[in-house]
Order: sequence, then C-alpha cells, then structure tokens
Amino acid sequence: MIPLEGQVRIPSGCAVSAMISRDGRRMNGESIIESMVPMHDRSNGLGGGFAAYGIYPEYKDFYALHIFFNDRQCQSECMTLLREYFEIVQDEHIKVRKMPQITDEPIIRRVFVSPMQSVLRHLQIDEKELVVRIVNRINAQLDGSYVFSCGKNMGAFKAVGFPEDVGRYYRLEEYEAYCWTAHGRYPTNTPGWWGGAHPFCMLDYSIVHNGEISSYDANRRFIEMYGYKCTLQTDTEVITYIADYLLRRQGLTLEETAAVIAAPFWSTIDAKPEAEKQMYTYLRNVFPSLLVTGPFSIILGFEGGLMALNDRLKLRSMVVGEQGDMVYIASEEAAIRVMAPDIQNIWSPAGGEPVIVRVKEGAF
Amino acid sequence: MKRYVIIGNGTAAAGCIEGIRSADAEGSITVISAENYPVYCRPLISYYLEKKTDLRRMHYRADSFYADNHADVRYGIQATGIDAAAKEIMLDNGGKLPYDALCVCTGSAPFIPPMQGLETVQNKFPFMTIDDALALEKAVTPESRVLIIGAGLIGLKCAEGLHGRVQQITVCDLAPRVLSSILDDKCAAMMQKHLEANGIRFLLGTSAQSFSGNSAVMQNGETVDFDVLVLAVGVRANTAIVKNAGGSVGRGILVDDACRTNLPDVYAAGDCTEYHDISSDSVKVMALMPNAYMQGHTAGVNMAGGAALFDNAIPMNSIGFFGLHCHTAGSQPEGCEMYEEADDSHIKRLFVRDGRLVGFMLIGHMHRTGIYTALIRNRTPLSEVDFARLKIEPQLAALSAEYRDHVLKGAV
Amino acid sequence: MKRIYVKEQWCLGCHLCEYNCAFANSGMTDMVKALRGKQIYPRIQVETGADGVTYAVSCRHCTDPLCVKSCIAGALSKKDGVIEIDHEKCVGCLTCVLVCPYGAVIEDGSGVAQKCELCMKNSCGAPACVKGCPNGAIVYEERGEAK
Amino acid sequence: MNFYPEFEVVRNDSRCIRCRVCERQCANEVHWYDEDGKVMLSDESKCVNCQRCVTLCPTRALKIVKSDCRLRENANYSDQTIKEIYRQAETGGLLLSSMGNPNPLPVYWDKILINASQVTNPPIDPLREPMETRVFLGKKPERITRNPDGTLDTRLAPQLTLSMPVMFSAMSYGSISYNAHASLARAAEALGICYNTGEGGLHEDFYRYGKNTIVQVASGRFGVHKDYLEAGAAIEIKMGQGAKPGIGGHLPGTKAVGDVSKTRMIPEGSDAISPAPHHDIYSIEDLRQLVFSLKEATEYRLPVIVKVAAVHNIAAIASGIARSGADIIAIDGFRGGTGAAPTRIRDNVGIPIELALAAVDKRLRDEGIRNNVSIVCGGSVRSAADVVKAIALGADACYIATAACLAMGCHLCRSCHTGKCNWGIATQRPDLVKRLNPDIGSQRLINLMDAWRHEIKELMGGMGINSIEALRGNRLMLRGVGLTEKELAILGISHAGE
Repeated sequence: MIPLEGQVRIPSGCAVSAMISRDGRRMNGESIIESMVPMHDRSNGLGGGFAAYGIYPEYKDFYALHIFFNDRQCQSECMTLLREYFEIVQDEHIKVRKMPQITDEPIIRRVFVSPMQSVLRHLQIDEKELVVRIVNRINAQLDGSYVFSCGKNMGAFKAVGFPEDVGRYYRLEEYEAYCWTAHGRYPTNTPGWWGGAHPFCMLDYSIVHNGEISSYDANRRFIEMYGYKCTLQTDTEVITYIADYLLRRQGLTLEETAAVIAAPFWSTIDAKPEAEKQMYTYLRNVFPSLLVTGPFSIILGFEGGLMALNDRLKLRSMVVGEQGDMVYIASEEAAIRVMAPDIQNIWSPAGGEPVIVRVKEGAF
Repeated sequence: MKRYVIIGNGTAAAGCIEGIRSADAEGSITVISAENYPVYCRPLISYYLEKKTDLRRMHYRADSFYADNHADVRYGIQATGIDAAAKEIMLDNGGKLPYDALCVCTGSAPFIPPMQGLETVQNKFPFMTIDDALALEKAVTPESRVLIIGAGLIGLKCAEGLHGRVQQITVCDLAPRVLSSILDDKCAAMMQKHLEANGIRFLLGTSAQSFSGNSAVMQNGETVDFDVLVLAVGVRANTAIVKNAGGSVGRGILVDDACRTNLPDVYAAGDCTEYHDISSDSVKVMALMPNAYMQGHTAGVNMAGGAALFDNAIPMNSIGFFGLHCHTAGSQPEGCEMYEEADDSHIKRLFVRDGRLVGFMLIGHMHRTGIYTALIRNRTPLSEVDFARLKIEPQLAALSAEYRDHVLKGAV
Repeated sequence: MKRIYVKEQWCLGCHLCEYNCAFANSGMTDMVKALRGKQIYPRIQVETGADGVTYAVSCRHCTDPLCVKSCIAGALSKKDGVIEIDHEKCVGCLTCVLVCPYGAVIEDGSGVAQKCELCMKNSCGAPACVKGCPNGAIVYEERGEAK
Repeated sequence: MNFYPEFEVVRNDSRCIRCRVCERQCANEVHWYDEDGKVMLSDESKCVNCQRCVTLCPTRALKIVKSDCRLRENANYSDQTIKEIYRQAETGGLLLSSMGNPNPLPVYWDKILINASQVTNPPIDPLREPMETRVFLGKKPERITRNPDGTLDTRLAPQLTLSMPVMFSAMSYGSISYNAHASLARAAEALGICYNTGEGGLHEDFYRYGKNTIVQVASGRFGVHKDYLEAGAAIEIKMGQGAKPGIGGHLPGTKAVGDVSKTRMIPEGSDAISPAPHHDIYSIEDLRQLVFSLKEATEYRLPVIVKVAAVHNIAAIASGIARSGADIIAIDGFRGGTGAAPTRIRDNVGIPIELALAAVDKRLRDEGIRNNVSIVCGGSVRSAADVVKAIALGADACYIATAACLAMGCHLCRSCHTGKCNWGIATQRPDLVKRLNPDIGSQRLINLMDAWRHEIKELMGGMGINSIEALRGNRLMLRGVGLTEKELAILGISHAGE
C-alpha cells in the first residue's frame, strides 16, 4: 500500500498563485481559479486548494473551523471534543458542486466556534493557543477527523484534484475575499489525500508552497519542541508552524521572520552596517534550526496581508505583478496575465527577499 | 667620457675591465695586449699539457667578453713607457695613447739566472705563456728526457703536465725541498714523495752549474743528460715601465689598498705589484691569481670613480699533483704556535699567533678549507670560535652562532 | 633573489638533504642506482654543533663571490644571482675550495669542484634538498640582498 | 617471558643506500649500521611500527610487517589476550595503552548513509553557490526581547563562533608537545575554529591565540588560574574522557619537565595525577556550582562547556548538564583517543558516540531544552562524512583529536605512553619535539580542515542544503544499513530503502 501523508515524508512540486487588494476590496474566486489553468501541468491532480481572507465578515469574531470527517461517527466524536472547549456558534455543510473530476469526498463541515472563557482561565492560555492545541489534538489523535482551516474570517478549501476543478467544486465564485491564495500540487509518492492538499493553515496563517525543502527534518525536530506536531510530514505544514512560532509566539515581524526562514548569506550579512549586521547575526544565531533550505516559493497569508518568499538561492520560480491596488503573485507569469491581462509591472523578486503586502488599515 | 687604458691582458686586466664597468658603463677602455690571445690564466698551461683543458676552454671569459664590455683590445703591442705628466703611454709601434686613468697589469716574466753554456742548449723553454706551452709541446716526444730547473709551482706543474708525454722528467732546485716558497720541510717531503711515486726524479739542494748541449753538470758534480730543458727558476715582476716613469717600485710596483701607484691616475694590479699581506703584516709580491683579479677589480672600480679597497690580501695557494692536493694560506711567522695533525696521506698544520689563525698548510684532505682561509682574512679572534673543533674539521658549527645566523639566514 | 636558507631550529640532522642532493645531481632517474654502494659528494652538508644543533650548509650565492673572483679557469660565474660552475672549464685546481668562506664548494670525488646550483641544471626544477626536507628546515625563498 | 617481536623490519638490501636515516630517526633504537659488514641491522623487538623509518627512507627499502609468528590459533584466547596475561603475570601491573580503542566494535558511522537530491529538488553546487558552515555554540534565549525602540535586543549569552563545525579537542601540553600545541593553536586561528588546551594549562606563548582557545579545567586543576581562565574563548570542565570514563589522568614525571611543569604549576619531574572525580563535584548540583563559579570568575563573558564521556545513561546526564547552566555539552565516545589509559578501561568502558549523540539530542528535544545548550561530539570523528552524519544526528559541532594528530604526522602506533613519539607529537624529548615543525604541522591541519570543509560542502550541496544549520538534527538525511530495529530507533533514522 502506498503510504499517506503523515505516514511518510512527501516531497512534491507545485504551482502557487495569489491575489490581494491593498484597498481591501473583496473579489470572488473566479479570477484565482482561472489563474491556475495555465499552470495545469505544475499539478498532477493529486491536490489543489485555496485560501480566502475576509470571506466571513458576519462571523469575523469566531474561529471558522473547516473539517473533513471520514464518517458520521468521526464527526460526532470530534464535535464532542470541540464542545468541551468551545461554544459552537454555527455548524454547517460547506456547499460543493458535484463533478466527475472530484470523487471520494469526505464529509466537509464548517464550524464557527468561540473558546470558552472558563477553559482559557483554567488552562492559563490565550484563545489562539487553545485553538492551536485543540486542532493539533484532533488532527493528531482523532482518526478520521481533520481540521484543515481554523482562522477567523478566512478559510481554506482543498481537495484531491486539479486546482481549477477544486475551485469550482467548492463554488469559490460565490465567496468574496480581499486576498486569495491558490495551490496546485504535484506530490511524487502519495495517492493524494484531501487533508494533504494545500494550503496548510494554522489560525489565520495559510501557506501555499512550491518546492521541496532540504532542511525539513531539522526544522521539524526543532519546531516539535514547542508543541507542534508535524503529522502530515509536508513542507507546507512545517513552514506554517515556523511562521506561527516566529510571528505569533516569538513576536517577530514579517521581515525578521523572512530573515530567519530565508536568512541572508553570511557574506551579505557581514557586509551590512553594524546595526543590521547585529540583527541578522542575532536571528541566525538564535533560530538556526528554522532556516529553510532547498527550493521553495511560499505565500504566507494572514489576516490583513500576505508575504511571498523565495528560498535564498531562488531555486523555484515566483513572479510578482502590481496593478492599481492589486498585487498578484504566481509561480508563472502566465497565471498573473490571466488575472490581470493588461498588467505592466511584473518582476521576479530575488531569493530570500520577502514581498510583503498589507491591506490598508481599517479596510476590512 | 673617461678614457681608461690597461697595459696587459691577464686576469688582473680582466678584473680591471669588470671593475670599471661595474662603476662606469660609458668610458672607453683600451687594453694593450702583448700576447695574441684573449685573456687566459697562465697557470692553465700545465693543464693544457695534461690535456685537462684546451686552447678554447682556456679562455678566461666568454668570447664576447671584450665586446660586451666595450673594451678595445690591441693585440701584439707592448707599452714602452708612461708619460705621467702628459697622461699618455708610448707604444712599441711608435704610437701614443692618452689616458685619464691607467692600470698597469704587466705581470711577471721568467727570471733566468746566468748559467754557463746555457746558450748551447737547443731545446730550452720558459713555462709562462701559451706560446711557451705550445713550443714545449712541439719539442717533446715520448722518448724525451726533460730537465726542469726549479721545483717551485711552475716547475712542478710543468712536470705534471709533461708526465706521460715524455720518457723521463728530472727536476732540480737549489732549495733543499720542493715548493720551498709555500711548504715547510715536512709538507714538502710528503709532496716530493708523492711526486717521486709518480715517476718524477728530483735533484734538490743543487742546480745546473753549466750546460753543454744536451747535458747539464750539476753543482754537486752529477751530470744530467736531457733532450728538453725547462727553465722555471722563478719570476720577476715587470716593473720597469712604472719605475721609468718615476713610480715607486720595490720587488714589484708598490700599490696601496686601492691599488694606486704613487703616480697620479696610475694604478697597478696583479703579479707586477707588491702589496700588503695582512697575515704577516708585510709588503710583498704575491703573484697569485685570485689576488690579481681582486686587485684588478679594485683598481677598476677606483679608476671609474668608485671606492673599493682590497685590504685583506694574504698569500694563498691551491695546487695539486697527481691527485694529491695542497692548500696553503697566510704565513708562518717566527714564534707562532702550530697545531698539527698528520698521517701517511695527509698533513694539516695550522699556525696561530696572537690568538689568531695566521696561516696553514694542508695536504691530502681539502675539505672546506676556505673556512680556515676566512679566519685568516677576517682576522677572527680564536676566542670567538670553538678552535678545538675547528682544528679537527673546518666547520661553521665552530664559529659563533651570530656569524652562523648571518651566513645561513640572510644574504651574504 | 631566492636563495636556500636553513632553519636550524627544525633541522633533524637526518642528512636526507645530502642524499637528495647527490641523487638530484647524479643525472640518474633511480636513487638506488645512483647512490647504492657509492660514496656521496653532496653539495649541501649537514653540520652538527657542539650543542647538538644541526643545519645544512650550501652555497650562499654571495653578493661578492670570492670563488668566482678566484677561479683560474673562469669556470665559475654568477648569472642571474646564481653562482654556476662550468664543469667543462674547471681544471680541478680547487682554488674555490680554498677561498669559499663557508666551505660550500667541494671536490666531487673525481678532482673537480662542485657546488650548489639550486638544482637549476638538473631535472629537479627546484632545490632537491628543500623539496625533500621532511621538516621544513631548508627553505628556498626571497629574503633581500646583502648590504 | 620472551616473545617473538610483534613486528618485523623488512629491509630490501638491494634498495638500501646506507644513508642511515632510519637509524637517526628511530627513537626506539631499532636500526643501526654495522661498520664491519657495511650493512644496516635492526632489533625488531624495539619496533612499535610507527612507520617513521618507512616514511623517511628515501629509497623505500624498508617496510614493517606484522610478524606471522603466532601462538597456536585459538578463537577464544587471541594472541593479544594471551600475551597480555603473560605480561601481567610477569609484572603484576595493569596494562597501559594509548590512542583510541582499536577493537572491532561497531562503527555506526559506517552503517549510516547520507542522502542526495535527485529531480524533485536540486543539488546545490558549492563551486557556484554560497555554502555556509559557520556555527555558533552556546545557549539560545527562550524568547526574543526588544529594546524600547522596538528593535531586537541582540545581546546573547556568550557564544563560540566557528567557521566550520569542527574543533580540535583537548590534548594537554605535557601529553603532547609544545610544537603540537603550537600547530593546533596556529591552525585554529587560521581556520577560525578552536583548539583545546586539555588539562595541562596554557603555555605562556599561546595566550595570543586566546580567541581560538578553549581552556580546560579538569579534576587535577593543573595550570588553572584566573589569567588562564580569562585567556580563552570558552572554558571546558572535563568530567570525563571517552577513552577512560570513570578514571583520572596520569602524566608521568618524565614528561613533566621544563615548561610543562611550569605550565602545570607542579614540581619538575613529579607525576601529574588527575583524580577520577572532581573532588568538589559529587553531584549535578555541585557541577552547577562549578559552572557558575567559573562564570563568576570570568564575568559571564565566556561560555562554559561540560565534557563527559559517553556512558550508559548519557541522555539523563546530558539533560542534567543542560539544566546546570552550562552552555555547551561535549560528549566523548568510547573510541576517543588518549595519551595513556589502562587498556581494560579503554577497551571496555563507555558507549559509541553515535548512539550517545542520538540519544542525547533526542532527550534534550523531548524535554524542550535542546536550545539551552549546544552539543559537541567527539570520540573518533574520522572524516567529513562522519562530521556530516554527526551534525545530521544532532550535533552542533565535532571535536577531533586523533584525526588532528594524524594530520600532524601521527601513525597511530599507539605508543604515546612511552614518551618516545617519533613524530614529535606525544613526547617531551627536545630532539623528538623538534621533528614537528609547526609551520608544517599547522599547515597540514589547515589543509585537512579545508579539505573537510570542501567535502562537507559537497555533501551538503548534494543534499540540497546550503547552510550547516539546516543539516543539524536533520536525521531524514540519514539512512541505516545493516542495523537492527533497536539501533535504528536509537539513532532515530530509517533503514535504507524506507
């Protein structure tokens, strides 16, 4: 039997795409789905997915859990667990469009939850930490249940299939987001599993990633010291945890986080002015195990923005386009040209140079 | 442009040319050469007879030597006089040659004492020049019996050179030992024994009293029949040209450490001079090739306006016969201490005076003797060296560590 | 110019330099053939001081070389800083041995003088003693000229 | 009892040119020249097979071979075992040995293979792309802190910065020579790494290499004083040594001469005996006190290393050390070298470094304290591949000593304890010491490390890793061959093919 995600480390190639409105304008998923079409060959039908930010304005104060269940029993088991820690605000099917390209679907639910204050006081943790812990517990311990999205006012949609089909399957044209990211997957030794598709999310962080990192086990073994469990054994998963650890737990800025994950070379650091040199040296010294090597281009989505980052040698393609308030990012220029046919300003960021886009303050 | 004139074309003259050119690339150099050969070193003529060299290899310098040094050599001409006031020399072809600086390198000539009936001898030769050697070579046959008058350096080297080319060689000398000018009795005896073992016959303490055709009657009454006679009694410095010009002359032309004569702008170098021997602190003629070159070079530098001194001259000789070598240097003044080491095949005698090595005689084992020579030349106090070790073997290890460092860790 | 210098601090007194020298100048390609059963006449010689210190002595290629000035045959000359000996011209008078203050010119066993020529004339290319010294006690380098 | 010598000197007389180099170079006086027969002779019973003569013989006329004169074959009682019994029956003493355990115990490095990138991600060419090997050793903060202006507060606990993850491990001045120390110090400086004084103090000539020096404090406290502690870049408390866990050290009085005795601060000619324990450390709390005493003494400027031998419960010991305030743990495996150790101890005590390292790294991660300390592993790290495997298992850096000695000329004859090292390393005899010219010794060390660095880069590049930190603990890059499930589990790696 071919092992699934979580049973074996799975390297894979991929396509990524993203679009964001700096003005916070919300756009439906049509365009992002179309952007994946010219990159069809970068996927192999074993996984596609999207993350969308700003899609649940009416529920923006609640954590939106997107969950796959293998069956009803799993579902009730999981819901029982959730009720121990959260108030369930809404529990619903995620609407899908039946189509021949997408088969073997699990039960797909969307549950809006709110952490119970008594639990937080009892555990002496904040609500985000509670969400992380419970989600990790479900994913690690509850067979047949898998939470694949757990942020506020955002959500991930993923399945086994080509990304453009997955987008239509989830009827993304019916959602409106100020920021979309998309992923098409080309895993090389897995049959594909719904939970293993990307984006990978943790709270409001979502990662789409194209690449195969060589630092995986160094990163994994380090991050697992801090309560994370890399159950899927995918790059995306570990990178998401790294982002969560550095941004949320350590409070690093996006730029600092980029300087850890795709640290500048020592030759570059040593040539910098003293203060910068000290900062970069410090980050590399303190977080050496979070340096990610090997090819990657990732798009990290978060509430209010995104960051695109290439590995420091730029071993994977990634282009950025800008038009008006829109910023587009994709593995290939062709994808951007689908989203913005008239775009003029397209460039290829250097390896290790983060592209950070933030939505205007108060725009959503 | 300065005009340099050199009288003579031996090694002193070559040294003089090289000395001038080390200081002045421009001036004209004119060399007056009585002999019709480019510079060669006279001691080589015995090696020529021995066939260890030939006329071509005997050239002291490369064929392009004169051209390279822009020196004009006038072969076959002799200088007959110096007009020190007019600063010109007279030539035997009637010409005159003006100079700004003149170096006299006239060398020496065989000294032949008056001997009765010498004129009756047909085949008689001095042994100084290539022409002498060529003539002698022509005269000898495998059957020749050769009588050499003089058991000094020239006579014995001649004997060695002729060895194997003639039937019999007899060497006589008025002195009671061979090489009397450089060896003492004991050393001379060893050398004589070795020469005799190689078939040279000696008549010592006696010389030819009279000649009659191919027969000589010795002072001791013995008669020696010979086919070829070589006259190697001794040499005299060619000083006349300077003496006639009013220069100071003793047994040689008197020069100082800068190789100046007492005539203005007239220098002298080589076998024609007498100069200071530091080992005996006396002025003497030291007709030695190394010194000739060094004097010539010193004179040349000074003639060209440089400043050079040759102020550590000592007599020294390296000579060998039939594989047995002999090195001598310095002097053995009265009352010096002697350290000796000797066996059947070698002798080492070191002479020490006033806490300094002043001379040595070595026969047989010629290893690194220059270290001894340097002790004499440098007047090194023996208190600064490990003389006990030095006596056994010349070695830098016996010299001071500072000297050793200086020699081995830097450029010298 | 480059010369051979010794660092007596590192000389082990192993005498390998002498054998390497003798071999390098033997004109042969096999050391055993060149040296076995033969007396060697190396151009570099290891001395031992009273204090047990050892070091190798070879031609200093003097600025003012007495050997060159004293050679009766004109066989010794200094070219490009290297004092060379023309064996064709040498008649074996050993005057050079008598004048060399460092004992660096020696007789080659057949009556002819020889000395270190920095392996410029053999197939070594660089001084064999330096190459073969196991402890870096002999170096070939530039140290400036004598004053 | 008289044995037939262990080694035979085979001299090819048809190649021998009688240069007598062998004779002059043998401190054991094996060779001599017989004037009468004009022939070189040898007394093989003195030969330790150090290969000095073989190496220096200019005509390759010599070889040393193992004698085939054996006792009757016995699979249970080997020749070695029997001879040791004879020797002990004769002397009543314990047997001494030097260098690392030579017995055929498993070498796990050789059963671990390294990954390389193919197709799905690219190997990186170290000739074309930067390939980084710089490491920092020391405690990392739990949390970052910021200055009032919001910038990062970049102050850190003291760190040791290395240009590559290899250091020269402790060898005392006394056990090895002045020139060996000079070679190590100079090489460490040129390479931007560190060497380690060992327990014999620091010769005053080497204070200038302080930035590249780890000063050791061992149970004998030889040569330890304030200036010494302050001279280095780090202080190492030596609790144990892989070659002889559980016992102290012994420098024979014959080696405690001249500057050695001065540097150790002991009378000339007296035996320097380090006790088995530190008599002020009988527990982990005591260790903590010494760690902080040393930090106090040096105003918290220097990281403190605690070096322990790899023994059975090494993971628990390391966990204790990681909480003791120490900045770096050095673990020394049972194949580590020594200048002298009782044979039985060397050959039977301790565990392999590979297993110890894997266990320690895992334990510290399980406890979430891996960032409290850096891990340095030693005890037979023989090549760049071993370094890469060690880093991938979880080490921050490696200590090498035997390999460093080999670079300086050691031929592993394992006779250090005789003090007659023909290569000028493990000796104090001036005529032997001078055989190691630090110009050469340091250059050879530099060459070796340069070569290793190149190889590490090639191996990393092959794995698609361009900085050493991404290799550290990256056990996915390793696979085992011929290992049991248990061994694989301890090493935390999969079997090849998995």
